[in-house]
Amino acid sequence: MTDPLSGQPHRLIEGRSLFEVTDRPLSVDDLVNAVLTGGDGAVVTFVGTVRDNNDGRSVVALEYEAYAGMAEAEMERIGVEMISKHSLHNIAMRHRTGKLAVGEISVIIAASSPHRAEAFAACSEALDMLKATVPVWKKEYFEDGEVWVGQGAG
Amino acid sequence: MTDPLSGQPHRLIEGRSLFEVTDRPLSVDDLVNAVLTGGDGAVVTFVGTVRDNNDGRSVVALEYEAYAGMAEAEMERIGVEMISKHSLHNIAMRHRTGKLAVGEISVIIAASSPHRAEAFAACSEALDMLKATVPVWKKEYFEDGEVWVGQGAG
Amino acid sequence: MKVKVLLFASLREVVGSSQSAVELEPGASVGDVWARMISLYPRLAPHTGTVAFALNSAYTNPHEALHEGDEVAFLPPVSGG
Amino acid sequence: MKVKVLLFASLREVVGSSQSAVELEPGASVGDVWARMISLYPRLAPHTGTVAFALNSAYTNPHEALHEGDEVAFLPPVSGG
Repeated sequence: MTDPLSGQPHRLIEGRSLFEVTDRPLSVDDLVNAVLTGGDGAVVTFVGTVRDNNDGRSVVALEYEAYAGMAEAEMERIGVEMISKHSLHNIAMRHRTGKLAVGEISVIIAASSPHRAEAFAACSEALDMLKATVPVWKKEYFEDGEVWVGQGAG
Repeated sequence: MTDPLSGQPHRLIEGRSLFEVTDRPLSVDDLVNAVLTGGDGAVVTFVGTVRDNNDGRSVVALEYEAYAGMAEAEMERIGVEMISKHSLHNIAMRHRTGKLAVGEISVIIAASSPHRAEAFAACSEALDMLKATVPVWKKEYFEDGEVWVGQGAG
Repeated sequence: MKVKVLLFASLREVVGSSQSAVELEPGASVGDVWARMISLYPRLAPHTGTVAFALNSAYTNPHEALHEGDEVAFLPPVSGG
Repeated sequence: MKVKVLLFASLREVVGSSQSAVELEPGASVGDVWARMISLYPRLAPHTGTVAFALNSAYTNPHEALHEGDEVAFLPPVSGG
């Protein structure tokens, strides 16, 4: 995978891309290290976790399913747009799949920038775009059942 | 140390407070875990790192000195204000002291909130307040000298 | 021609499998594949209108023409984050 | 009465030590301690105007009256983050 901006290969962290879907637990430190270069002074991260409730109903676990290849391509497309729009140094996005317990991390976005405000804006906007277009699906598990979120007919 | 809002002891992480000055390396995952409770879905963090340059001059290292007890009390005061102003679930701030190499983390702020925008705003505002009032001092090391930042007469 | 079909989440559960293949006439479109899937699995029909289409890992529209070996995916409304 | 004095960063380097103690008349203020320090270490004088004062780990003003055992700290402009 190459960087659409520079034509250079993405910097890899332990052989992993900046835009990744994985069934392994996510580490914020990993992703911060992934976007840090010597010129950065600031990294902003958004960390999404599994809540114990939704719409007043008690949630015991979440399961995430992804179209992994397309999800990584979509995250990269969003990342490239954020870098160009917000003058970021770098951005990384990682989404977890599989069954997650309450409190576990489902998604991390990390943005490094010389301008702190831009990094905050990019993290927030990237999350909005991820929720809108990246092919990942969430199933909520309750004490007495389970449901795919927002897929009424299912 | 007790929580000025609830009168309850701060939740401790491995015996450490939510507002801490330490000479040990900082971990973003540690601080995210510190502010997470089951009801949270989102944590926003700001991570400050040592840049390899400042004002066009090449920086080889930074040294941070703190009035530790007062710095922790000031960070807690800021944190309590942020919780109340931005309806956060929780906030934690940790600042490192000692000599840091380029790329090392000097400060982390983590805010959890049911409302993402509030967590972003709280992180940014807490950093501004930290920079303005928390008694920590930074010395820049160059190839050919060193200087305390913003202490002209020194 | 033969194309690969991927289904996810609730669509996958309706069909009972995440992956299948269909044989189509040359010139068939992404929408034709969806019609074929509905004829095979009528319980997919209520998803028409909310399903999104992808061709070879990128969003596309139902009129897009297919070629031998293409990978077509049917996506329920996404809910990541 | 005796109070503890803390100095940080460039102020500490001027004095050569981060901690000392001074003997003062009862009723002396935080500003009096600073004046005493300048008399002992004239190279501190240029910092008047930028130095901030803390009493027992909280910001204070130079008029604040002291008590036996108080901890007074002189803070150059902070630069954390």
